[in-house]
Amino acid sequence: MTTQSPALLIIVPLISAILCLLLGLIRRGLCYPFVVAVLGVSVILSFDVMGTVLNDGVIRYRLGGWDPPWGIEYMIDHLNAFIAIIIASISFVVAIFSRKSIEHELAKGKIIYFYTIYLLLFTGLMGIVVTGDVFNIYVFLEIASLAGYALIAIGRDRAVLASFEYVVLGTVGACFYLLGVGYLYSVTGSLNIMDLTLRLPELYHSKVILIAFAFFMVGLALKIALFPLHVWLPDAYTYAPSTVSAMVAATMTKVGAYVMMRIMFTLFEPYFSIKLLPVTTILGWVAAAAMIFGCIQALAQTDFKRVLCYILIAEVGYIVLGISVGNRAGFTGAVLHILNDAVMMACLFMIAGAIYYKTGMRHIYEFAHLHKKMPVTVTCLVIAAISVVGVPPTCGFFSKWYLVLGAIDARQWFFAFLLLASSLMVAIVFFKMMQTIFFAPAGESAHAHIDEPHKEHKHSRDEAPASMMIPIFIMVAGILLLGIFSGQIVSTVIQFTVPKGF
Amino acid sequence: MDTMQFIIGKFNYWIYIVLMMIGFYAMIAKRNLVKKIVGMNIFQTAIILFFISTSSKKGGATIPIIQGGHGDAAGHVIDAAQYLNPLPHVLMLTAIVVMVSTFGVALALLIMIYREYRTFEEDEIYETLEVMRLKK
Amino acid sequence: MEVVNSIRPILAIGVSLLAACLILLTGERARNLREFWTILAAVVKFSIVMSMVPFILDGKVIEYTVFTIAPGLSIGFKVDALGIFFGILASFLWIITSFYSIGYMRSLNEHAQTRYFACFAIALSATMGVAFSSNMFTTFLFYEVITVCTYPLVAHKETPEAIKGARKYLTYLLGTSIGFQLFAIFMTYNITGTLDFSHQGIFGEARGVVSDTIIIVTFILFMAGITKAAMMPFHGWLPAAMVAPTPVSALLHAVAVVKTGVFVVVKVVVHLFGINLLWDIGLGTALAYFASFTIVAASVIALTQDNLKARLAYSTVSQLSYVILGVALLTPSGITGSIMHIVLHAFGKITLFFTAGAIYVAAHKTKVSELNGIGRQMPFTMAAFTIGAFSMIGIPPFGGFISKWYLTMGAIEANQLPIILVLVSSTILNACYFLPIVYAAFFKEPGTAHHNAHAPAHGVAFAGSHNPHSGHKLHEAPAMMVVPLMLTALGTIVLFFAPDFFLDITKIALENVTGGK
Amino acid sequence: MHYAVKEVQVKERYPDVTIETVCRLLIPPIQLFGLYVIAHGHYSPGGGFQGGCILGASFIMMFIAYDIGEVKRRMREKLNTILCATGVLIYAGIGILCLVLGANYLDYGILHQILPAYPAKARALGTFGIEIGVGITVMSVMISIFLNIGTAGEHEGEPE
Amino acid sequence: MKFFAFIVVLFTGALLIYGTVDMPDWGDPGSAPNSHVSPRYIEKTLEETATPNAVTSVLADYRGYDTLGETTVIFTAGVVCIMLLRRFR
Repeated sequence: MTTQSPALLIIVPLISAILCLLLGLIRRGLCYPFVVAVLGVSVILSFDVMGTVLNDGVIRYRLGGWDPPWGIEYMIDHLNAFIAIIIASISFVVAIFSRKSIEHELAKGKIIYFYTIYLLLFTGLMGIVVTGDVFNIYVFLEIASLAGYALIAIGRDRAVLASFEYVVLGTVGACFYLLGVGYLYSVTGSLNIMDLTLRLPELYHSKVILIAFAFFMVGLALKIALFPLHVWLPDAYTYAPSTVSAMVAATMTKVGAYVMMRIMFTLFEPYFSIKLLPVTTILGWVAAAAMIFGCIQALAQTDFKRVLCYILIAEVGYIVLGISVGNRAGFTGAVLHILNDAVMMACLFMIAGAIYYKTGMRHIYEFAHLHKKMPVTVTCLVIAAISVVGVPPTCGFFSKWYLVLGAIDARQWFFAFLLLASSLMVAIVFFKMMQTIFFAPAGESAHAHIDEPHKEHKHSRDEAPASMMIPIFIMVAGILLLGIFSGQIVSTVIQFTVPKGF
Repeated sequence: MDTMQFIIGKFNYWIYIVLMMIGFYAMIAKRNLVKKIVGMNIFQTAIILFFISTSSKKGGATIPIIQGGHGDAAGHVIDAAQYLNPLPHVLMLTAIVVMVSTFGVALALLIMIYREYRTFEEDEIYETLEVMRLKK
Repeated sequence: MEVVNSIRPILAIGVSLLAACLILLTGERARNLREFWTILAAVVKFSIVMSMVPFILDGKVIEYTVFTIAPGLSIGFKVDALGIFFGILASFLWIITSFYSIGYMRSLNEHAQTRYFACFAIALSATMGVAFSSNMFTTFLFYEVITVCTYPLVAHKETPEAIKGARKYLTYLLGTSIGFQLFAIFMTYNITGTLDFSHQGIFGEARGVVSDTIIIVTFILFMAGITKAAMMPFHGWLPAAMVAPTPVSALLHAVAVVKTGVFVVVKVVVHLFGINLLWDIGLGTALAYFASFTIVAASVIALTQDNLKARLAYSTVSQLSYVILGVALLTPSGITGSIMHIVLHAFGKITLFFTAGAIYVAAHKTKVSELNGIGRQMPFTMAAFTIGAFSMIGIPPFGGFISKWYLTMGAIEANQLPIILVLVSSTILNACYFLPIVYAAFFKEPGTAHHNAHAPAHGVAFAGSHNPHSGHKLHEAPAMMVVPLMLTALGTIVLFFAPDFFLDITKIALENVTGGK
Repeated sequence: MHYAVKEVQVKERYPDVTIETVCRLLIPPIQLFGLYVIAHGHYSPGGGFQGGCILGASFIMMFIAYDIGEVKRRMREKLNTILCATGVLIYAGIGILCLVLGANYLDYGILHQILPAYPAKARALGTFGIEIGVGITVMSVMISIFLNIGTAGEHEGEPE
Repeated sequence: MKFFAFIVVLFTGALLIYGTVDMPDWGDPGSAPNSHVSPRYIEKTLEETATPNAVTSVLADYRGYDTLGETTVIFTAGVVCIMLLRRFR
């Protein structure tokens, strides 16, 4: 089983997506447990793959038994396996979460199709992560994107428009990526990443490679909503169903960032991406702009999910900054931040979903005295917020720690400063939220405290159902544990993901 | 002369680039959603052209189907130069399907938009949204 | 020196965390049980801390590393003389403050007491964490915890101005600590590769590697980042935090927050940078002058304040800078003086705040101008106030004298004439802004009971508390409050006659720092 | 939402003898040709997609000539959905078969263990099976997309 | 807006044209795509897959995984259209 688990990583969700459809036609109720079970299996598989990688190095799985340049292969090293685990775990937890919120936000008949497409989205993301073939990445990118468009489109009021915008821009991104592939192909004649890595170096000064690289970057920047190209993200993720927001926000941008890492440091050598071109400098400044812009926008929003969306944009900025400082610490920070950010974002969006499910409240200014109604949820929210701000010992701190160290190592004082400044702004964002929650506006709380017990009656405690709370708990536990064990994570996995050139 | 050579030798690229620019412009500049999608298709078609053009071989190469290859072709040697490069065709078959699927999804979204706003014009949609917002 | 491996520090920190959980679980329903948890935790914590003292007096060090995140970056605890010193102080004063705040809270019938006591407990355990942390990272961690969990205390009243003050409080502390201190920590880690405190400082060998300017910049970043020490120009949060209930102010301005600030400053100066390095670079003198400016300026501002708590706050600002000044002198006596001043000022200032709170509870008076003749109605309270004030000014036989003595000695050792002048002038200023109160309280005629006119100004607390003493005849606040402040007042006197215990610990700390020279 | 429109009703058809007859005559050969294109993909241009498209086109033609009811009579919506799943299932299933037989995923060569053929031929056969799967999927997806887009999803009949 | 878009498009086109400078001419038999990977497909298709049509063999066998992915794509599209458009009563 272990030798085949890389293939199963894709096949299991793919086939079970189909089965989920058929199953749903028989009995609708079966979909949810089935999906959860399948994703659980995927989690196990991903850990199995990681184990294999840790024991006997890079996996190269030849699909159809053809040798790499001719056939397609999976090339799984520590980085893939790590990302795969993240994707699988997040999807699993969010799937657990999905039950109530989907029943609450979707028409009955659509639930089957929702779960089918959910699995397909997972398949697509996994496919991107494990494959070792540039064109194959495009194909699975499209699977994931199509599923993403659909899942977003079934959301609230303006979701369809947002989804359409996403379709147009996402297609532009994919097409740019495809153009990049084409340019590479037209001068190397190969599509396999390893083969390209061998054949590219002597072409480093050819204009074709340059343009190909540029188009890869722009296309991926569109896909991960890097600052100037982020316009589609806020609407899309705000109006999507809460489950979808949690899943998509946590995983999709991360996968895009992963592909970016691959292109920059595996397909092309760091020498090319860092020394030969000013790419990293440009990326760094763009990322810095993204961080600041995201935080400022987040300050201006009132819709909770929209705030999270802009914070997500800032977080993407963090990751890209970590990539672009181009040294060991920075890269470690970026990879670690992919993990942490996935967990934090999933947690926050699920909390938003839980609040929306229980109270139907979307805007922060409505949250007054929420801690009396949903104390547990609010506690989780506080922890997640602290982590996003980056206060130890939550996980958010440690990735920022590495990022800032990387910036300092690269003698980029300004970036280091910006990192801290942006986390300050995030602190302000969440601080405003907390103030609304705990200390309600004066009008209401002027005499609220005279008779405490009476108020207790007013907002009686009313938490979201267990199927929503348990995933949130898992994520919060994740936030704390990842913080404590980030040292071990780095030493066991991440340090091996750092590319050679560093 | 040299530039002439350059232009003639690479005319396939010029064509696809022009197409691509047309499609791209339609995608980002047109205010009508249907036109956006049409532009999307033009864009993708341009890319298909580009890929296919890389597979061409001068010198009487034909489609990549081995002549007299029915059953098992024991022995008789095949010269790759006689046949076009099959790989781009394969890739583009894939790409075409992907694009068709994208197109289908985009159309579905368009229909949903039309259901809701009764128009394909972006500006009118935003007016509608404004009206709805003020109603609240 | 030998190292004892024990989890006592963890216990000392954990006990009040546990207490916080228990308090939250108990909630409003069983008030007495809840208060019982507080007291119990306070006592247990104090006993644990004391149980560590013998080791320290034997010149040992207690260490315990919880886990390591990266090489040179770990969460660990190390109890040395300096730490235990601060630990004893905080844990002892917590007991008294608990009693006091129970009395205060009940007599004012405040709301959300559960939250109040829980945050209180967490703040104290975080203070312990700072006291016992073995590296800058752990320190920073607990430093932030204190900031976050004192925020609800400051905003306790939930009135707009309370929230405004609390926001200012959080903005100052969080902003500077993340913006400057964390950045400085990053640079330290980047320069030295470790964050563990060492008695001689860790920058010593780094000096040759990196240029002095970088070290200076780091130092400045640290000093700007540790805003809890309320050095000008970062003192603004302290008066703003005056909106808090008085026990909280006592906690903030006498024990937990500000003392954490100066304590961290001392740690950074002696254990991170090291005396010798600072002496060579000459940063100490600069810091000293900076501090002395704060001393004088804050005292002058204090003169102009009519609100009693605000006046106390500014006096705190100036007094804290004594500590920084002392350590900045980099001479043995100076450091002794500053360490001693931490405890002596704590006792004195907590007494003053307690009295202020008692006055507020009994008479709902907050302004200095209203205190005429109040000494007649509340003799014990005002007596305690007088003692505290004298201690602040530094008149024997009150504790404050000792630290001032040592500070002056330090200034002489460092032969810094201006510093001595600063000390003298600030002493005079202290007298100027404390003695009038005492005089008015005892010797002026009671003002007509115009405090009722001020009653609305007391805001929600007043509205919330059906005030029993609305008549003109005032009497002492509840015993639950008067006894603690008598105790602390007594403490100041005791410390003057028997400071040996603390002095011994200080001596050990000093030996560690100077390497036994 | 306020702006939601009442159902876009499907026009009932105007019977037209010519068109109907022509389609009645044309559709079977079209479908036959589609099958041929799928089956003969190994030896001539063609294969699953092309054949599938042709098959789907035949149904779309039926949709144009007659009306939606006719198409749904010939091809149940549920059946269509099932087919659409089956195609992919066939494809992935063959891959799984290879996996079960002990080779890598999609390594049809191994199929010679169960097929009366030498490995290369087994590969050809595996390819053929895949083309069939692709053909089915493409056909049914085209039908369902056309059904739903052509009528804005408002055709009668319970989808499940 | 339109002008801005026009600039962007022109810029993109200019980039692409700049890239083509180093590309192989049209139909150059010696170009990398025609010489590196593809020859094997043509020469070996018969003996390895017994399929004269190289496109089919590459599509369904050599790069069969891509085709699986693309079948999944179109399956996704079908399901998506049903979910988005179908009115469920």
